[in-house]
Amino acid sequence: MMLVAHYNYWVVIALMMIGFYVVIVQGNLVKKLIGLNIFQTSVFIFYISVGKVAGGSAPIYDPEVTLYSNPLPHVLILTAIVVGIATMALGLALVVRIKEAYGSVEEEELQARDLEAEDAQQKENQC
Amino acid sequence: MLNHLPILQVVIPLLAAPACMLLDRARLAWLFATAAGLATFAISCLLLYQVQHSGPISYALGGWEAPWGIEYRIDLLSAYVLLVVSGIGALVLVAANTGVSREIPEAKQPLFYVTYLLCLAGLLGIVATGDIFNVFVFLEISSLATYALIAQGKNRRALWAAYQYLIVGTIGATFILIGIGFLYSLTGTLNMVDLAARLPAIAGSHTAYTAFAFIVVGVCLKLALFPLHLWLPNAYTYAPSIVTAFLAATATKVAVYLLIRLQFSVFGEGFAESALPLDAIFLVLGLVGVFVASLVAIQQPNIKRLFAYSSVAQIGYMIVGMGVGTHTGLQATLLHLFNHALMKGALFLALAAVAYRLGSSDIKAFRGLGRAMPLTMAAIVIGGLSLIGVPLTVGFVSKWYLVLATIQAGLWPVAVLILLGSLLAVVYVWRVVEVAYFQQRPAGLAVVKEAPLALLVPTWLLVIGNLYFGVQAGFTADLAGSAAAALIGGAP
Amino acid sequence: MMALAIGYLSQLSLLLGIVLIFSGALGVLRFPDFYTRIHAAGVTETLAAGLILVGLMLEAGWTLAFLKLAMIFVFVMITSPTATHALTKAAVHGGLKPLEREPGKPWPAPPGRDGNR
Amino acid sequence: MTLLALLVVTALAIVWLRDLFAAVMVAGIYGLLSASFFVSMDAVDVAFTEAAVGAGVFPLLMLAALAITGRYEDTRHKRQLSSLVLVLVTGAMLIVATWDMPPFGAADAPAHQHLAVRYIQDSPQEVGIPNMVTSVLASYRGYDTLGEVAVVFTAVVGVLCLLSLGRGTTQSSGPAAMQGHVVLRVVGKILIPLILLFALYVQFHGEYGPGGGFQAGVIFAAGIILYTMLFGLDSTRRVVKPTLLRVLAALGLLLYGSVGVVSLVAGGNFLDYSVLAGDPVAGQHLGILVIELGVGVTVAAAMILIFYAFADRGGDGGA
Repeated sequence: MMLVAHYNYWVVIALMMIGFYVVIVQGNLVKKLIGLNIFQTSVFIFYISVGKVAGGSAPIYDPEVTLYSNPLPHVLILTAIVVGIATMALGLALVVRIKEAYGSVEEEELQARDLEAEDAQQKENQC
Repeated sequence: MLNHLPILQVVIPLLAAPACMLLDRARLAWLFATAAGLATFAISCLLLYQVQHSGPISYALGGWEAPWGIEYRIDLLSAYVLLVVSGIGALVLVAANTGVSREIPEAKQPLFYVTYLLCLAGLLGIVATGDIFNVFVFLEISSLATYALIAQGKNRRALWAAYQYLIVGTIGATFILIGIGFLYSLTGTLNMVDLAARLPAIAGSHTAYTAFAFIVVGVCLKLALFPLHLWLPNAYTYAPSIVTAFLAATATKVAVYLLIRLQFSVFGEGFAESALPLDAIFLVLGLVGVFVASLVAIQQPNIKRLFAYSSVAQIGYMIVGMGVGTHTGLQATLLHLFNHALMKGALFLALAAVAYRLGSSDIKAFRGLGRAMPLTMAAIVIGGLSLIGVPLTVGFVSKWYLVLATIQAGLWPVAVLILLGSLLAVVYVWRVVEVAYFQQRPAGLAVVKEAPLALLVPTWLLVIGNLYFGVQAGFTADLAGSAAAALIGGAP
Repeated sequence: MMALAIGYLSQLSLLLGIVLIFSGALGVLRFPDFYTRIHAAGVTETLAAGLILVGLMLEAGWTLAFLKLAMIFVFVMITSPTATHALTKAAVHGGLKPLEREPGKPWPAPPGRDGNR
Repeated sequence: MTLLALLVVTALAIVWLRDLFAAVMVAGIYGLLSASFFVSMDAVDVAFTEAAVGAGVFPLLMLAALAITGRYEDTRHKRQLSSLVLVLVTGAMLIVATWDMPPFGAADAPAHQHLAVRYIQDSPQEVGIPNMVTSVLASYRGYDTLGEVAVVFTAVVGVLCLLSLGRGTTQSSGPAAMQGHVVLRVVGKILIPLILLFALYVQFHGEYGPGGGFQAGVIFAAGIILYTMLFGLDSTRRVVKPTLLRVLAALGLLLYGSVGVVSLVAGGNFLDYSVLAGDPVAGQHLGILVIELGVGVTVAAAMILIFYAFADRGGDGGA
């Protein structure tokens, strides 16, 4: 019984976690953003699932329809989608600048280059 | 117009931002932004006065009564935090023209002010709103603006720091979104007052606990509570100095506010304890944060980074106050929120003045600066004393209440640890003092002049604030006390 | 009588479209190189999509939905071949050679990354 | 159910793919699939937006960025185990959370019993438009939408701070005009006016069907971006000037805000459209029309500007 009732939510949670995993494990900055997108989109799917009423129809008024799905989660997610793409645009702009400044978009290489720069600076200071 | 103050508080900077975009000259944009900032500050003063005299204000946006429409709800706590945020925001704006002139190319300065105003509007919106989804929207406005502001730093590491903050911040915001989704599916409402009324009926539900846990973790990521603080030191160090002064004094304070609001007003005290020992977790994380961050701060070669770690430590104190969970504890947290904004505002503005003259915040650059820039260094010293908690400064007042709270609650070891933590602050502040006053300025370096007045005046206003509210603690202590009473005793 | 004929016609059209989509998908998976695959995909997105749209139009009758479907039909008929053309042209410009077979010999192995996806 | 299974497969594919170009394409498919899922969940407005964003804007921006940052990722990885544990713990917490949730689709769930009842039953009379999503979005929660427009505006300001425009005025950087592609150019010339017309339809039809300012803005921007890809960045910038777009992006937000200010002056609360005309429902109509226009203008200008900013850096927009 419970399995049937919550099956949708569990799949959505699996999707969220796949996205979350990509964000924290991947070293490539672009790939991280793709993961972030998957993570956020899955949260959107979760909200929309909450808003579904079995047997309901799309919340556009029609004199013949009596049961509608819940419009409020739709509104919230419309806002959230826009917020998500705005974040993505800013994130990509940062990645482009990082590529120009460091010549790489791999997390490990960025850290290595920062350490090199720090060492070089310390040597300079000692001179 | 007076009954529209709650919305004007947020909408003035929010709409000033696009208007500022239309001004193409840096100086014009600055004047305009500063005017908007000062107007915002004036409104927050009026709001505080209104709330003190006639109780909490509710404002129905779009004319739709809550919970169907979005509600702005200003009570004593939000009016108090609005005052802190808009006050610091306006003061930093006054200093911004000179402060950014050497760090951001002139062509980009108008956009800088636009972003700054958006960030301010976002932070104010989080504090003013009474709708939990609206919190998410304004959180994202302020966050996106913050990422852009941090990335303006001259060092290429500013980009990397901004990117890391973007990832962490977005994960935090998404966690909050998940929590809101669970709450909505349980209660069918998004209004905070309505939520608070409906949550007791479903206390004990796994879904509600998880919602609470996700929201708390999300907010703590923004708050940079130890061990979720890793984004903060880089972000503060490499951001332009003016931005650091603004963010350090406001952004984390708003996150503390949000945590208090959610824990005490929405979920209600007792909700958290029945599920997980949140008080104990806050006490432990707060104290560990104080010690770890202070110890790391001691070893930093960069003064901006040193004070960034000190911020993490000071957030620890605020969280300890929340963890104590008594009226005095919460009062101490609220006091420290105000006082820490004053201290860090003064310190980072003074560092901005140093960066303006020297272009660096490396500790070596500070050698002999006590004689070269006496007023700036004096500001740093007073700010540092305040961080330590020396009597006659605001730091003393909040530490006093915090120790009082722990002793009242019978947590003697915590009180001792708080005092020990202050000793660590002595060590890192002393490092700066020693270099600045007891070392000679190396002969080869160029002569340094005192900082320009445009930076000195706002810095010293904050320093005087540090001293004034340290001596005349009545105003803030009473305010924090009654705000805390309103929270602990349930919504008035 | 007329209605019945239209009903059958629409079902036939839909069924044919589905079969073509299936064969197109099979072709994309099984064909040896880029050019043969895009050939299969091209059939799917013009003929198959067109048949399904025609089927739906017959179902809809003279309604607003019919008009919308007709507009989608025109749009798909313009854009899909263009997209296929652009892809192929990009592949040619990128230097991808079609797979060729000597008469009487088996197909050579597809070349590396480009042939795979 | 099938859609959810497909979503899982695409998500896993993204984890495995090392070729970022392919990963972006699969992410676009993920967006399209989730849009289809939204349709099956009756969320047509959301589906429209997700299709435009998840399968349109997102891959476009990603490809524009990939053209600069490089196509393949490094295959070395670290701290996989601890991350996996973190992810599994988070996932387990979420699963536990669903135990006490109302069953999927139940009409008597609390979520459908409280606020939603008024939105569904009264909004066609109170606000006077059939699309409830638009009523809630533009009127009941109109302030959230103002915030949403502010987020878009913040993003475009942030992108302009980072990638300043105007470097490529002298050298012809960005997508070269596709001189050789006669077919593409001819088809583009046919399509672009239709796309712009469709954008206007979506803009003004949002009260009756799915659509609205945001979707219209994205579609309008898509038309201009298509033109940029076909005829080059420089020739597009002569027609649609970045300075003009900057002004428009700001004006859209200001237009939205000024509706709020006007309703203040007219004696109502901020964004209370009922006071804008003699009849409250007529006022709601007018208010929603104007704010949707503000949304559309800001979004279209912002999207085009963001695309310019990326294309200007030497990316070719995936063309």
